[in-house]
Amino acid sequence: MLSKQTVKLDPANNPYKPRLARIVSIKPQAPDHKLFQLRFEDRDYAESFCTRPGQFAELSIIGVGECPISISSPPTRKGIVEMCVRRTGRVTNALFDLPTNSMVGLRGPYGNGYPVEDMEGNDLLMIAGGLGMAPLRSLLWYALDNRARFNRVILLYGTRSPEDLLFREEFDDLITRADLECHVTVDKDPTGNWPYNVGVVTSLFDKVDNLNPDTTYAAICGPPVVYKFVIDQLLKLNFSKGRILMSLERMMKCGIGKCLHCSIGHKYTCLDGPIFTYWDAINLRESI
Amino acid sequence: MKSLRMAKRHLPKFLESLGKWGKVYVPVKLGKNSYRWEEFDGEVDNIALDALRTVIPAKKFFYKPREVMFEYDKTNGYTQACAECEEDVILFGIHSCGIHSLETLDNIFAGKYVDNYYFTRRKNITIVGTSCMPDKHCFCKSMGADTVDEGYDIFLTDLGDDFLIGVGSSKGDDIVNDNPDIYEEVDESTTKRYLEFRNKRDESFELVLDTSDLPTILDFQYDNPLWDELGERCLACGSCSMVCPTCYCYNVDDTINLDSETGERWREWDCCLFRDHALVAGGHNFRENQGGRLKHRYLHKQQAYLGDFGRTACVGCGRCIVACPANIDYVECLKAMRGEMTSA
Amino acid sequence: MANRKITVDHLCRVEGHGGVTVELKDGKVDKVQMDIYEAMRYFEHFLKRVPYDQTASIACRICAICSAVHNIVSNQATEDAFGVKCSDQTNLLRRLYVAGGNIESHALHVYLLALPDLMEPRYHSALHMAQDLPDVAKIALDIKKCGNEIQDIVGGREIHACNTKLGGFGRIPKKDELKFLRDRLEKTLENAAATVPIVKGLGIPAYLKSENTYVGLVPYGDKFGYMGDKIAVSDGTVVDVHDYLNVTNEYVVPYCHAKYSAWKDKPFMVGAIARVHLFFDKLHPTAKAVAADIGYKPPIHNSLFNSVAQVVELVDAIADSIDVIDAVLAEYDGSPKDPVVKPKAGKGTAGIEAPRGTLYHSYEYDADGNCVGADIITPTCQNYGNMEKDIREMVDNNPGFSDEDIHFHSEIIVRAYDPCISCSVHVINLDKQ
Amino acid sequence: MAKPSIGVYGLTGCAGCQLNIINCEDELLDIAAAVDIKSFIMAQTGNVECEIDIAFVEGAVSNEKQKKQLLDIRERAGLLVAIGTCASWGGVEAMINDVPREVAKKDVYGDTMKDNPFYDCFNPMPLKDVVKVDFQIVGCPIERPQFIQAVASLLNGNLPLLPTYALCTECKFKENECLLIEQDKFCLGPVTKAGCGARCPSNNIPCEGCRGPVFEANYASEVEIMLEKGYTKEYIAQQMSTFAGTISAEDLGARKLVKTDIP
Ligand SMILES: Cc1cc2nc3c(=O)[nH]c(=O)nc-3n(C[C@H](O)[C@H](O)[C@H](O)COP(=O)(O)OP(=O)(O)OC[C@H]3O[C@@H](n4cnc5c(N)ncnc54)[C@H](O)[C@@H]3O)c2cc1C
Ligand code: SF4
Ligand code: SF4
Ligand code: SF4
Repeated sequence: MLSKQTVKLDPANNPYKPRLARIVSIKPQAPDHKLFQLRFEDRDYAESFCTRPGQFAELSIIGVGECPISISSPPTRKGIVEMCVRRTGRVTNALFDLPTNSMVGLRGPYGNGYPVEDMEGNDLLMIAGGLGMAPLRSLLWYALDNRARFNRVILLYGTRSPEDLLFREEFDDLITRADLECHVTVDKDPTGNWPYNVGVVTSLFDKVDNLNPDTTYAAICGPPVVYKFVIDQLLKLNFSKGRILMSLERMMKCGIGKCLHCSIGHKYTCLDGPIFTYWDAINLRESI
Repeated sequence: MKSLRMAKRHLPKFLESLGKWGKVYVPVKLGKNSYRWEEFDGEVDNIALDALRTVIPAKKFFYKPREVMFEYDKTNGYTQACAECEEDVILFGIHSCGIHSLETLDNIFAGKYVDNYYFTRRKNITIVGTSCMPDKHCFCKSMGADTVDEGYDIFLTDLGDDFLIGVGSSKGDDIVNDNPDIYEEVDESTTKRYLEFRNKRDESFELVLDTSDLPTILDFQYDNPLWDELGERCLACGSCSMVCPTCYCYNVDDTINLDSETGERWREWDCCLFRDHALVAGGHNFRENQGGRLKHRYLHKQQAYLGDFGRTACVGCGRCIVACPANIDYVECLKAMRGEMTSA
Repeated sequence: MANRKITVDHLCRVEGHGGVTVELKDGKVDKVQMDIYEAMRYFEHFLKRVPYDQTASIACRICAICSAVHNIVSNQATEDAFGVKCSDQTNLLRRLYVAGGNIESHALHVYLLALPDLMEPRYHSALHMAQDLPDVAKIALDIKKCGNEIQDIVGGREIHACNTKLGGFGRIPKKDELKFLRDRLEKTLENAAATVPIVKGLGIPAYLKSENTYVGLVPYGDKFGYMGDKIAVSDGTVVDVHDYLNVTNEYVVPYCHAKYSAWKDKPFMVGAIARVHLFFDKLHPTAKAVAADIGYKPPIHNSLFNSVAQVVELVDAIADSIDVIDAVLAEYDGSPKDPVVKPKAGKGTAGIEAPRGTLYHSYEYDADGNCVGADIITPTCQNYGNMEKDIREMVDNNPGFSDEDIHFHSEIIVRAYDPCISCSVHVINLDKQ
Repeated sequence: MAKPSIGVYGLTGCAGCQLNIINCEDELLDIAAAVDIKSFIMAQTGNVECEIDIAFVEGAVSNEKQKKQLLDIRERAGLLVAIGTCASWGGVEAMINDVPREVAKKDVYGDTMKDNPFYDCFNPMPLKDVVKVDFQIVGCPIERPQFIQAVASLLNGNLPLLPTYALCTECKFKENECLLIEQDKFCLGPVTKAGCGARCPSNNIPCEGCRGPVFEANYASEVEIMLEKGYTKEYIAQQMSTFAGTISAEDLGARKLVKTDIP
């Protein structure tokens, strides 16, 4: 007896099955952060692998385990999947021990990603704190690669100190780019050589003039404190709750809405998120 | 739907013929007051026909407490492992609430990403339901799970000397046709006896939970201190979730062999009352205290799942009430949230 | 000749922590002492406060290798105190369980701990030996495994049973499980037979010649076995197990955390060699045949032959276990009515033959069934005196031995006794006489 | 690559955890082939005490000599793994930690050994009270599959993953009748760490807590339940002290959460 559900059983397509991918390059970023470039072994699959900015994938270190990592590369650049990872525990430790050319498992992409169709034609304000830059980077490059579809593109990025800045090599260019308003800041600058702003990320709001809350989408990603202060600021600027987008982090085991670890109220972070509007989040208790 | 009658003395023959469709599992008694499904040993007397709730519900047939998802090796990656998924099984003695619970699990394991393990078994397992008489912990009626019209291959209703045989699928029909001698047509008295049975059963429910507006009420009661009081008592032992026919969350881990090359990826039933259920790297716990975890379980069943699939993720089997060492009572708690006086 | 002092700091391949010191004065042995520095755990306090239904499960933690016998004898001592009688099936299953412990322990000792010394060349361990002789190691491990399988299925765990209780077992092994064990035992019997040529070829030194006094429990019935309620001494004396203190006569020495024993002021020996000496006639025919094949025929007074006696016992235990399983299956009762266990004030004592010799447990309970006194005497304790005697003799009979020789031979003598040091320091004294 | 070197050590205990390593009959030769066993006094001669990658230490610490030895092992070992309940929680020997050792000594050996320094010892403590412990494999004794899995993980360069939930969960996996609920037995399953496959309840014998507490053991609630069933405070205290350190009848329930940072 099969259920009322119309279920298409396709034994060859087990959604839990990681596909093999190879680490093609490893670029150290900040301390305990590295950028991994991965390519699926199956070239056709690699070309067809299609993501939306803000989606994530489940990365398996063979013999150790699996964990969700945001895809940092934009969908506009096919063939390579980039992931910026912080070393925090079992799986990420093992990943950091792997040399280039090692085989890993990858499945995805999962999650809703940013509602880019809605965002097009609007101003885009991205606010990142620390590792929050990882998912936002895919949105950033999506916007820059499709520059004509957006009006203003603004990026505010803050880290604890200069050495924690991720994608450093890109920022030197980004900051000078004419089609992007890019501001970076550090909480503290022990080196004294930091050429840019010092202060928390909200202090960068002063550098952005004439934000129009009615035509701007704000995408925030960072640790809980960032959400708290940035959202306060945006609300003061009269942003509607539906135009504030946040990316939530949860424990995840399956990534596809089964294991229930990422559920918040009636939402699954993996299926319905990780991108939620602030309005969603208010209605999801425990969300931040 | 096709209905037939079978005299009870034919039960051995009936079970014997079921054997042709796969391994037959029947409820048997263990200990003083507990039951579990075990492979039929050929002795009809060993079947506990009166078993209301087995310790572990039918979900174990479709979704194992611990199962290997993949075997892997470091060169070739992951290979799906689930040979026994393909085994043909006849599940005899599941009740109406159990059949409903399978539907709640179907909803989760289907969808955009189909869980192969679950549905391969689902396809290969034949459901032979039996009727039951509720006890003081059953509240399936309140959860709308006290009767079934579909979801089974065959359903046996106890009418005294006879079983009413409901044939619910083409496979069920094959089973019946295989052994025509033991069945008779329904007759005059069947309707009467059936209604008598139904009425008696309806009247036996002692436990009733009013579910009207419950999701909304639970919203209002979000900060009720009772959650934390219950949290203080909860041992996080996991019993309630393990025995719940609709609890489905799981954990995944990888084990490696001594050769450092090969190993297995497992999944294992998990429970949202465990401390590490919402714990993320760096030690942040999204549900820091036990009261919050308990609330999450209840809200998930009565609010979240309901919102997604239009029915609650509880079928009223009463297992969690029976299995809680701390006497935390699901129904009492929800009644208290409604403001009905109880001793929860 | 100069005075010499030879110290074995840490005896390896024995269970527990201890050493040996030998001092020679003018070429003659002056002092031999066992240095047992295993940390004390003071089981009398554990036991003195525990309720009767806990004594066995705590007492078995005295020692892992002898856990099975500690567990059973502890239950039997408590049953003795309360006047509980067990069913035949329980007694058979206990016999099987104890045999499982014996198979495991003897296989471990003979093949994995003692053999590496007696092989040519010598090995540091069975694992080193396995590199040259993988087949021997595999067979040995498989025999040992069979013993563990019995303990696992009947006792519930390979070490520290969790299926035993006062009056019987928590769960009776299923028929399939018993049949599985029977098949395994058949195979293990073949494996054990395959080791006979190796055992035959061992170069066991012959310098120990003096007569040993042997002590062991008289097995019930006409079969060789490990349970009984009479203690036999090789001089012909028989003592009731309740009077065990008259046999053990314990005393304390300042250099050792264990107590010593003496029979008529002289050391005595317990263990496989003692049992085979005392009850050779009762051995299973298969075991007798193996003994004949090896050429083992009592009386034998060279304590180093204890390991060979263990091989004979190993075969007996395997063959007997097959018979026991057949007997259990013949009158199988899957859900027995266990005897009622009602605590009452009083004392109870039981003895059992552990792999390394006679083990006694004796308890006193108050009316609520709380343990108020306990005495446990382990085989290794009883053997310390004899070990010292043997080491003396080894040195005396080999005037040409260098310090290294004495070091090495002291170790193999001690190892031959299969000492269980952690047991030996957990002696408990109820009536301080 | 050089094989990882290991050492297996025993302090105060019954040697059961070490024995259960030797009891891994099917895997022992593979383990021996995969690592370089520098020291394992119970199993081999020719031991060398040098720098090692992983030390497995059994038993509680109960005298100065052992304390020194443990500090020395810690110095030499990359990772220190506590094996067994004695090493992790103190074990049965810590059951009487409310009684001064002097009293215990007098009781066993009489007055003869009063001033003999050879007999000095202190209340047994788990390893974590003396040194940093990287991982614990609990159990009295440790379970063989868990040990093998831990070794395999460590060889692969990761800390092992062992169950963190309570025994009841495993007991349910086994589909046992609940002894606490259906038979009013004193079962410590709800506060005891799983991993043994619910051995005792599967044999109709209640869990005695030999694996020690879960990360957040709700002792207070367990005590409440047992008092309701009519067990006395003394009985409850005794049962709860058997393996995981002494709890007196007075502090029962005060110890709600047992927390440890060691995985
Ligand atoms: C949607 C999403 C996107 C993420 N993107 C990134 C990213 O781009 N870069 C990055 O470095 N990290 C990211 N994380 C966090 C990352 O998943 C965790 O740091 C990682 O799981 C830690 O695993 P571990 O085994 O190394 O740590 P451990 O602490 O050893 O984790 C143990 C187990 O807990 C689970 N777990 C622990 N923390 C988390 C967590 N935060 N989220 C989900 N599961 C967790 C893992 O599945 C793991 O098996 C993301 C998390 C989510 C949910
Ligand atoms: S929540 Fe309780 S009553 Fe409802 S289905 Fe689950 S176990 Fe049964
Ligand atoms: S059964 Fe009771 S004590 Fe156990 S986790 Fe569930 S609510 Fe908590
Ligand atoms: S028997 Fe013990 S371990 Fe098993 S569920 Fe009941 S309380 Fe938990």
